Amino acid sequence: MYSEKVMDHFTNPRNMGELENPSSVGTVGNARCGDIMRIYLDVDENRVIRQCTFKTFGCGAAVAASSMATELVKGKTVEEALLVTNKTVMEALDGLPPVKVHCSLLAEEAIHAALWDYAQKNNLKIDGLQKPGNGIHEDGGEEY
Amino acid sequence: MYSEKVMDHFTNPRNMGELENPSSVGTVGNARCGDIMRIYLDVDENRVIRQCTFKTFGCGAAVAASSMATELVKGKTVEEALLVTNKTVMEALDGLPPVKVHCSLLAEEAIHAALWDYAQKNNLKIDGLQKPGNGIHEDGGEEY
Amino acid sequence: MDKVIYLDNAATTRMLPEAVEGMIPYFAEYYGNASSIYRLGQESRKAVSRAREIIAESIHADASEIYFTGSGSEADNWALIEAARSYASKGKHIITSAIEHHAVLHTCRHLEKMGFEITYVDVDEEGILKLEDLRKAVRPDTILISVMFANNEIGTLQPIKEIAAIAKENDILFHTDAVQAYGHVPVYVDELSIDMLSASSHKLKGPKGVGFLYIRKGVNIRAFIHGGGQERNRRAGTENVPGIVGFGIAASQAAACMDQEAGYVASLRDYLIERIEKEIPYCRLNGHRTRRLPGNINFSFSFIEGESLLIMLDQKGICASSGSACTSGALDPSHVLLATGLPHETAHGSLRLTLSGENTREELDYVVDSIKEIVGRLRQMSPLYEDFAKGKGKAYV
Amino acid sequence: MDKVIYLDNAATTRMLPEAVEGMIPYFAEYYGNASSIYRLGQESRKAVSRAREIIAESIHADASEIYFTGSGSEADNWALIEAARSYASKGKHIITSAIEHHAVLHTCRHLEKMGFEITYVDVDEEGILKLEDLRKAVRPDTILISVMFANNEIGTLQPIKEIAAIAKENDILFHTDAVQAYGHVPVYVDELSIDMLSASSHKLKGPKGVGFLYIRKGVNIRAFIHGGGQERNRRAGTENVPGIVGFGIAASQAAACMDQEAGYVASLRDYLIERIEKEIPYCRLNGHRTRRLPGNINFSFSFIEGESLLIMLDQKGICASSGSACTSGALDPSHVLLATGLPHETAHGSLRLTLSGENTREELDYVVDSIKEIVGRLRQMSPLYEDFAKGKGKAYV
Ligand SMILES: Cc1ncc(COP(=O)(O)O)c(C=O)c1O
Ligand SMILES: Cc1ncc(COP(=O)(O)O)c(C=O)c1O
Repeated sequence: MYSEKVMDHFTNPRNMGELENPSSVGTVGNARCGDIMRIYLDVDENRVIRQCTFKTFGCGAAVAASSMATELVKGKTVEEALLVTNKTVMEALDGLPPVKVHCSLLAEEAIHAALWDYAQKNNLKIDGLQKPGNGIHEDGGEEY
Repeated sequence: MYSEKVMDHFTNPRNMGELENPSSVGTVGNARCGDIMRIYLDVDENRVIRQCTFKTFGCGAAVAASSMATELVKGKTVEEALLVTNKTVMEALDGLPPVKVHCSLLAEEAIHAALWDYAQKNNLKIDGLQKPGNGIHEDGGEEY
Repeated sequence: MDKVIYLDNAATTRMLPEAVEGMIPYFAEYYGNASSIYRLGQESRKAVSRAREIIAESIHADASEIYFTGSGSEADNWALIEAARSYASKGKHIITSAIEHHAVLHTCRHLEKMGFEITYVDVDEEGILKLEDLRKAVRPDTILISVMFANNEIGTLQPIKEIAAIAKENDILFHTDAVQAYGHVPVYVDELSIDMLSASSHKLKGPKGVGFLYIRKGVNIRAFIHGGGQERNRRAGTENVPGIVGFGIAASQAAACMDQEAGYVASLRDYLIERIEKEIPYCRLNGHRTRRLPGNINFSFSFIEGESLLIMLDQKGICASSGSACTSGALDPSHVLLATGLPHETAHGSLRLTLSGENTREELDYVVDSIKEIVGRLRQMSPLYEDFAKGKGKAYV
Repeated sequence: MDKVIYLDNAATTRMLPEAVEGMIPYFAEYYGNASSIYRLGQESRKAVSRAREIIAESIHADASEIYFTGSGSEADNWALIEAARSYASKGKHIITSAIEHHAVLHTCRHLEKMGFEITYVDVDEEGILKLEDLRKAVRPDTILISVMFANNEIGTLQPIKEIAAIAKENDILFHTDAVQAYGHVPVYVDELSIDMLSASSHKLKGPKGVGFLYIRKGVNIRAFIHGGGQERNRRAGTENVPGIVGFGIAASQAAACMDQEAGYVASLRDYLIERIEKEIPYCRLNGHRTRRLPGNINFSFSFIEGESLLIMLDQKGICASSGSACTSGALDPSHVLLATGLPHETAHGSLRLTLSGENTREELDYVVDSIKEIVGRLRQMSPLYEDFAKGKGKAYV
């Protein structure tokens, strides 16, 4: 069901945990739907993401997507990080099953939420960044 | 599906064939329904059935019922023969499957038809003997 | 069991040993539920996918268009009942043929009770659907045409391409019951424009209790058995993994050997037909002489009744049937033979022999000799033959 | 496959070796169609009869009241849809419970679309049907009550006798989905006044792809799958002889060993429950503590999600599930847990372990240790647990 990459990131999640003094935090999803992702960012004065960690309540795909997302944004500037989309995450994970695509969307949103929090705290406007929604996505599910 | 007795009478039918100069003949059933029985009687002056033979177009049960019926009436008087019913035939065959019960009825009717023919030819009245019908019986079939 | 000569392959087949072997590990080793998350279940899921792909390929379909069922009958019921339900808003008229298997015919009767109107198109003397009648039967409210690919009793192959074309021209869904054809003759859904197709595993040396319904992408019919999300939400019930695996193996073997097997079996068939016609008087070959399944032979013998013939053949170790398997033992003469114009009396005396690649010419010689002897014996016993010999009846065939 | 500890016997079971052995001759040796006339077919017919008798006896029914199907789901669909159809003239109201399997619930949704009205009676916190609510739900136009014998997720046994009595008092047909109960606890149709009962072979070490519907004599429901005259005209389709034979053997073994097996399995169950409750904080046992299937354990663990737990258990060689088999992997939290009053967030974190007589105490010790470790790990990863630890959230259970 899951690719080897997904299983690897699920079994050995990268950057899991809380950051001591994060520059910002973003939390999306809700427990009713079975997925919550929280992203911590440590951004330096050049707007480079020095460290990015996560905590996730959710399925294997949700954990793997969070882990991969943190890897993908680490070292990037906040502007570059904004370009990390759910597609980027999916591809980096060698794909997700159709019913799990929403996990990659959630990862994208968690990053955006953390970036938004960073922008708010620092009174910045980041082009293309919007206020995060509630992170709930309906998904097709049934195939016919 | 069939008892050993039925199989025996089907495989080695007793009294099968046409009689040369029969005292009477009775034919019942019709080919549309898949069963025709013809009974030949040779009756002596004391009204004793000296010989009784059959020809049958029909299933295994029809053949066995015909064969058994001829055995049962042989040696009996015509009055006694009238008492050979489908139940007698069934019992003598150790039973028939529910969907095949009509074959024993047909055998009873074939005997009656031959007896009727004998009565007509000899201008007799045999108590309890009626003019034969067309021998078509509907049968329950479905069990519920 | 003594050795038998099995000539009832249209009723069911002896399983392919490779298919049995292939199933066994899925009973008690890879027994996981195919819908479960752990690796044991994934083994089952993979096995089901493989079978689905084999079968899809064998009819030139996509794997996502194959839905496993518990039988051919279930597939037929599903196709008809749910197509009727889904398209009822467009109309309530359905067209089928007069010689369908009961799985279709009795489902049609059921639909009639539910308010649908069914036209049963006639066939000619050889069992081929009258295309002109079909064309005339089409109405603006016709929502489904269901015509079998090959008949189970007389083996006649229908002009599926032409039938499908008529359906397509009129924007009507087309279903075919290919239970007898699949695995024996080429059946390609795209080339033939088939929208739905039913098949059953045990007719091609696979296990009993598994079949499939092909549903073309875009055909909007719903589940017939509701419940769990198996078969992409369209057929509930824990997947019969071993059954599906066995079906896949049988299907793959059938596809690989089809040409060779069909050629061999058809040559046996034609040999048997020739000998019977030459050596037994008052007989009639039912069905079309060439447009028929490679393994099907169906004869009517005047003056005798089918069941007696079958029991006597059984006593000689020959397994055969009269009409379809589920009507042998029943009282009604075959609706198929009646539809081809046979009178009732002769319809009662029919014999179906259906061959497989395991049969040999020597077996068939013994079979013809046996039939000859038995038909002779039964005619000696038959009052109809007596009348005929005395010039009082006719032979009908 | 590496050695696994299989704790998902409610999803499906490893087949009994004797049942596998018993089936094998019917694949390629006694392969005849059970409806055919020759002796080869009679072997099949006899085998089917034997199985039917074993099963009838096991539920105190008559053999003529057992109808084999292709799955438990088919049996459920049949019972509900055809009872609805047959009794529609009397009324269009049906009562069921809120915690039925999808084979019943989704069939009810289907019936709603067909114009029937369904009342879903609630259960209490332990999953037991509220009898008072059931009584109040009865109406003059109620034609059917369908309540499962035992729940597949939480194992709760329903007060079937009381439910059946309510049905009987009101002259309403009573169906029970006994798919989880049959073969594991005593299920007697006469003592309990059950009119119809569904069961599925693969839940008791029989083969997949076969089930049965018990229909009490006099209950007037028609065929669901139309076609040939099999199963006394009530369920068309060539008999799945090997499947039925395997089912019979499994049923016979289950009946013979029930007391002993249930006792052993229940002792394992209680041991496991005790250890988990003692050693893992913030957990809740779902379902009734004693009125539950001997092999069923269902826990919710706060702050974690079920699928992650299952994958990690799988990595340790433990097969388990979260909710029912066919919903694991799906996104919805269990409707059963929600019905017992669990909040959504906790319903996502449930674990079902279902035991068989093959499990051992040593295995379970390893399992508890593994769960403990994994739950700890997932809580470390969980933002909900972080909030809770900081006093910002609640544990829900
Ligand atoms: C309570 C219940 N009913 C019905 C079913 C359906 O049975 P099957 O999967 O054999 O169709 C199941 C199991 O999946 C079940 O647990
Ligand atoms: C043409 C045709 N359709 C449908 C069926 C039903 O298939 P099954 O018996 O597998 O349900 C059969 C065989 O019995 C058949 O020959």
